[in-house]
Amino acid sequence: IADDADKKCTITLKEDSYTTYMLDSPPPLEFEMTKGELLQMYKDMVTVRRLEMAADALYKAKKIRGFCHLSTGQEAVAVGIEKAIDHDDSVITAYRCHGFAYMRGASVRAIIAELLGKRTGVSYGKGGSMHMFTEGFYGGNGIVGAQVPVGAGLAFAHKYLEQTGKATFALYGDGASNQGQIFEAYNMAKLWDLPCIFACENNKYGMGTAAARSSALTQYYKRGQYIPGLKVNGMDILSVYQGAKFAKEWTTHGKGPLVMEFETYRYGGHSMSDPGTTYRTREEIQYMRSHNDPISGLKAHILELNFATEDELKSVDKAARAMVDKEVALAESDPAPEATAKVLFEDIYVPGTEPPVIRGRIPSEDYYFKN
Amino acid sequence: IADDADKKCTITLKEDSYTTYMLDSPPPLEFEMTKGELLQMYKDMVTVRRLEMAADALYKAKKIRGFCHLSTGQEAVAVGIEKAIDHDDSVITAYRCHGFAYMRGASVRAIIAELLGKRTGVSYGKGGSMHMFTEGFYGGNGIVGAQVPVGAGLAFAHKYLEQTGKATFALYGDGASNQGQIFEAYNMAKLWDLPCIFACENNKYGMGTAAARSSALTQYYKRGQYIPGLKVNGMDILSVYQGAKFAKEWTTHGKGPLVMEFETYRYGGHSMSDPGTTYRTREEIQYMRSHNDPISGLKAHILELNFATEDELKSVDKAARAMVDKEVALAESDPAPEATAKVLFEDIYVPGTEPPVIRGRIPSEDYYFKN
Amino acid sequence: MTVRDALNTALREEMDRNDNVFIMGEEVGQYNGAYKVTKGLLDKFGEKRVVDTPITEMGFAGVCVGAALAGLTPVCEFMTWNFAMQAIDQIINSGAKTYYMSGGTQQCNVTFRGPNGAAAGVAAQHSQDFTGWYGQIPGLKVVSPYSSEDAKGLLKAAIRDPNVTVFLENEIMYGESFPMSEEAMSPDFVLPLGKAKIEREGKDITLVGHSRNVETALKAADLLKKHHNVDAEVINLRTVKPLDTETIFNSIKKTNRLVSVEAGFPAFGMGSELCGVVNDSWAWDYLDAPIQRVTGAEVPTPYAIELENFAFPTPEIVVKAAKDALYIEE
Amino acid sequence: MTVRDALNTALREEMDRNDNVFIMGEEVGQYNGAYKVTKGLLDKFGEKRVVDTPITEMGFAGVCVGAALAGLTPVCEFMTWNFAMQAIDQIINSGAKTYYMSGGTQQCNVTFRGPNGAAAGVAAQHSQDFTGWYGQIPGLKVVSPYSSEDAKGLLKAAIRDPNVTVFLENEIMYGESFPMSEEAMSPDFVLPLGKAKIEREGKDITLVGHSRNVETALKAADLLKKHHNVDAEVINLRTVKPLDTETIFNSIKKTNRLVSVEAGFPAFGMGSELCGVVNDSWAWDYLDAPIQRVTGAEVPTPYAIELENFAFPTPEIVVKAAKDALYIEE
Ligand SMILES: Cc1ncc(C[n+]2csc(CCOP(=O)(O)OP(=O)(O)O)c2C)c(N)n1
Ligand SMILES: Cc1ncc(C[n+]2csc(CCOP(=O)(O)OP(=O)(O)O)c2C)c(N)n1
Ligand SMILES: [Mg+2]
Ligand SMILES: [Mg+2]
Repeated sequence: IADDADKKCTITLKEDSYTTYMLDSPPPLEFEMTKGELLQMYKDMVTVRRLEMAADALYKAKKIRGFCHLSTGQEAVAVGIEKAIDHDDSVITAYRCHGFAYMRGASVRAIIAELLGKRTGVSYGKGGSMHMFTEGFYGGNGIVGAQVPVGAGLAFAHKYLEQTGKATFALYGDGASNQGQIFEAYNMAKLWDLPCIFACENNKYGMGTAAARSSALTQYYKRGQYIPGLKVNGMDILSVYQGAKFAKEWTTHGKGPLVMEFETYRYGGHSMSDPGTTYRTREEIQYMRSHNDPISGLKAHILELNFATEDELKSVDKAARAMVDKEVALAESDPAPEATAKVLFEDIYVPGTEPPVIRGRIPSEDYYFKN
Repeated sequence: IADDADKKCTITLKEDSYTTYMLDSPPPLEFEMTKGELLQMYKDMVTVRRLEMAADALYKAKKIRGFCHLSTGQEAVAVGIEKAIDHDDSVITAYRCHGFAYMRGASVRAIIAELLGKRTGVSYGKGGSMHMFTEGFYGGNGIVGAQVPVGAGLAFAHKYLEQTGKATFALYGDGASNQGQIFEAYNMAKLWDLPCIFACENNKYGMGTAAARSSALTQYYKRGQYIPGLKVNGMDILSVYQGAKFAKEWTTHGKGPLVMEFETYRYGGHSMSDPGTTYRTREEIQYMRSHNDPISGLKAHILELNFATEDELKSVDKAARAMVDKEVALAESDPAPEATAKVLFEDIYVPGTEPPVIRGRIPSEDYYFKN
Repeated sequence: MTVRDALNTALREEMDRNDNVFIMGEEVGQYNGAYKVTKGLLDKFGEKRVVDTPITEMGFAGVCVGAALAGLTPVCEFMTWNFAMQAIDQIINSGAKTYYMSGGTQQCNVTFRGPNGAAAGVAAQHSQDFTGWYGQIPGLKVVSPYSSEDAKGLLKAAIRDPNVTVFLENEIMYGESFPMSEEAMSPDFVLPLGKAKIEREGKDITLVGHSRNVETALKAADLLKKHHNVDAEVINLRTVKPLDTETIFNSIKKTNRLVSVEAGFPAFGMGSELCGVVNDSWAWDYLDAPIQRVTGAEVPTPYAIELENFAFPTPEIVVKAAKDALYIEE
Repeated sequence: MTVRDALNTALREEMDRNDNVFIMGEEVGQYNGAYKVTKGLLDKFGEKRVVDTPITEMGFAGVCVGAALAGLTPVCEFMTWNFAMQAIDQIINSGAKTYYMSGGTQQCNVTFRGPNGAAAGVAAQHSQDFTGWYGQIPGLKVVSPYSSEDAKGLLKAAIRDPNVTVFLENEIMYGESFPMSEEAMSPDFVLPLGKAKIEREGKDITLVGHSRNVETALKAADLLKKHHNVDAEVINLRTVKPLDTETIFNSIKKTNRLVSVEAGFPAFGMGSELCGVVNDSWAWDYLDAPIQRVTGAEVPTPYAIELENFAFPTPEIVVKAAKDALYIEE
């Protein structure tokens, strides 16, 4: 990042960046940002994409097991939200969580190591792709929709503890949006005025099901019904940033919850085992990639503002790639968890409160804690 | 019922009988009914009230066990809906089900016998107050909200079987309305255009919780959001009748689901163990009883129309009471289920498909089926 | 003191002790609890800490898990555990598994509590016993009190324990009174989780159970003494997970006979589990007769009392089982 | 034929046979099934009978129950049984208990199916084995196939059975191939529910399990023969509820030793239940050694393969247990 990082510019978002529901007005379309902020966002998005590409390659090399859900195409959401909030705000999402884990503070090495099932992984190799946690980031949750009431609970805690400046972003997908417990969470959040942002990442599909086939109302920002809503162009990181800022402001000023919809798109399949081309056309994917890509979009902006040259951005790309490659190499060389009963059986209960013995597969494998 | 039962009259409902949501127009406020119909409705409401009063007395005499939820005050809903639909439509509700069971065809004796745990009970003494079933009536369900997706499933079956004239009424309370699975059912019913009426009996309280304390939006008829809604004065049986007719018409003509709200009131406690006076004032109850009682309301109507004299109606009351008393006496003298393993263990599995043996409390109580 | 009051006292004391303890559930506040366990708490602690919820078990269980992840200490009341079937995914997948999935980085101290098993005459949907289901899940502690001392000491322990705790009460026991020791009246009184209590010493046979089954076993022990001069030892499990196998095994060593008493369905229940753990252990060699399992009958709970009476253990049935284990013929 | 194809064939045949059979679930139609079990069914039977749902397990399980109450024969697919935790109240309280609560007046023929237990590397929330939970519930039949013949014959039986059936498949088995007898290829092929199958005859020891555990047991039997000249009998339970105790007891009578193999959590699991039922029975007297329980380890499933490998039974571990039962020392 350059030394004139503080240089300011005025951002003017497109008119159609937001659609509102029961809100007096959308976030201001004009606002100031600095060169440093823009470049950092660029770098973060590029890093997240590289991270996901690395995961893709490692999965194909059969080094990652089980489910692996990538967010390629959706980077603006995780990066844009993080830029708009503070470290002590709370974020929770579903299994498509690598980008969020990174933005909340986990290192690329720790994320990749987790995917590889290494002891240095962010969850010590116990959680894998879907279960990553870090300070202020409450997962990485594998059960569709379940994270949303949990997110409302995080907000409940902020309110309870009178942490007035803190907001919670509870993310979920267009598919998840039909889960009944989301409506239960809406209702409690509204009744109790919880500082909770219900944020739907509408990437148009839940697995192979197009939004309109799963949802009687696809205007996800309206589904709070009695909760105001804001739809955001989720492929434009500046809209995401400004929208998330507005949302945090809203909810931390006693206005209760807000439902957001980030309209976005995933380029790859639902998970690594889904080619992602049976329920949508290749043209659709290609169109989104070439017209709406969040990284290209921000790049164009930066170039237009003369904040960097094409070459300078390429070198950011290269640096990100090099950083990810290096971290991947480290993660790859990191040790796996020791295949011992001690490691297997730790973390079930908080140390000092374990039962005297935990049963293995046969009694001779029983593990005794020394409390 | 008199011989001039076919005598027609024009009913004109009050302007405020209905409130609509996403409907072009409310049900017509003017319509025809016959003297016979009105008198039958009166008789049915009086019978249901007597039935509940009998249950109340038997509970207080400790002859009924466990939970017992009465519908005193809410009679217009069960009676009015039944008058508007046909025998082969489907109805499902929660545990406050005696009135519905009666209206769907169960005898007072069978209902009271069930409450008394008699073998002649509508569920052979196995279900009790909350679990009554009869043809076209799918319970009597004890888990708040669970009956609503099940109701959508009944509607699904009607559609699947191309029983085009059949509608399903899935009833639930204002408290239940916050259960997530109700929103799941709304969504599927709308996506699949199911002939399902989601009917909220808003009696203002879910146990001790006033509607506004449980529901961020207390306009229950709007909670389908993308499903049209109709609010009905549930204390006026003529409004209920006409509203339910309209609803059935709507949903059986390919217009998909409809959300109804019947505004009503329960006079008693939530169940027999709740005095019902700690979370609301005695004045409130008294006011509803004296100003909005569905039986008095219809009575006034009938008198006004000169369809019967005060005395004639009194004799209907007396006859209903005599009938209920007689049925109660029969039920009381009915035998309890035989205290045998055979009776205990039948009805777990369909005859002919039972396992060879079912375990009792100790092995010597094991019961062997002869298949 | 009644079990109800003991639970109430435990809640009150823990809320006094730790500002981060709060209670949430249906009717816990204004209504003072469907079964009055939370009576007076709203008055004392206010709406912030005694939170009435809508009827949305899955949702508010999730909210409690979230609040716990953020460092609070929720006590989540289910009006009965039957309704928690709607919330079981939150209890287990969001609650019990998170500490492990996070590699020990994310704690979750939440206590889920409410009445479990059958009350009188409430039929199939309101009578299920969930001991076996929750007892199966690593990451959970499962606690089930019998007496008032149990209720107080164990609930306080469950709230303080930093793991996800499932606390299985019994509606019929709420109204029963037990003497409380002076020690147990103190706000510092806490019972250890994972330790059973020998309620009655004996040398001839061991009767073991939890919650209301302890009462059944104690009555059976009286009958056994009176009619057969048999000295039964009665073990109150107190905690279902982890099971205090040591106490059970040592008792078997002494008496050589075991009768398990439970009110749940027989399959995959406490009796089976006890057979399993004894079978795995050195105690097996001390058995002079097969373990006797007294269970609920394998039937959805019927409403009629004549049938319901057949569905749950009685002291007489326990005596029968004990006689079988002792090879006493009529 | 693979297990996947066998299931697919069963569905196809039953849908051909009975117009009231339909399948409902997430991604069962256009996507051809998350694990392709329903492949081709949408094309053949159309949207009316192959119904893609939103991600609302509780809701669509309820819809299936309702459709069954109204006389249809739904097959409700859960993408995995883990997600059915959200629907378990509908399965049990609305489904399994209704026939009883209605005094036998209201039938409910619905089949709930999907993969159960752990797949490879999917960690704690996606790996639970629900055998014990469902196996506990009266009113349910619980079926769990091992081979392709099982899969076809049992699924068809489950669909035809007029009760609520829980059908526990295994994702790892989907791709495995088994020979199919000519008989099994017929659309009339149906296996009886409640009957186990002796997969391998033996006289020295009995290994018993269901689903993928049968494979583990068969491999262990090979090792036992090869290294110890032990002839193990292997029983494929096929049905978890009702358990075919007769076949198990007769085998014990012959071999005098029993090893149970399961991949679920050890507490309140299949091994415990087998200890319980054997314990209740005459077969107990025929045991020359305590039953050996081989189980999953008592831990939320870890992701890393080094740890996961410790969490589930292997043939070698079964051999170890068998040797203990046979008192074979190294
Ligand atoms: C309760 C539950 N049901 C089903 C699944 C399987 N599943 C995992 S992801 C997914 C699709 C979710 O789609 P969406 O919410 O749109 O999120 P996206 O994958 O698009 O990010 C499904 C059905 C699950 N994990 N949990
Ligand atoms: C899932 C579930 N949670 C809680 C209960 C306990 N409960 C029974 S009735 C009731 C109140 C329901 O209120 P409402 O839906 O308004 O119906 P009403 O009783 O007023 O007819 C509650 C909380 C239950 N039976 N099921
Ligand atoms: Mg999506
Ligand atoms: Mg109500």
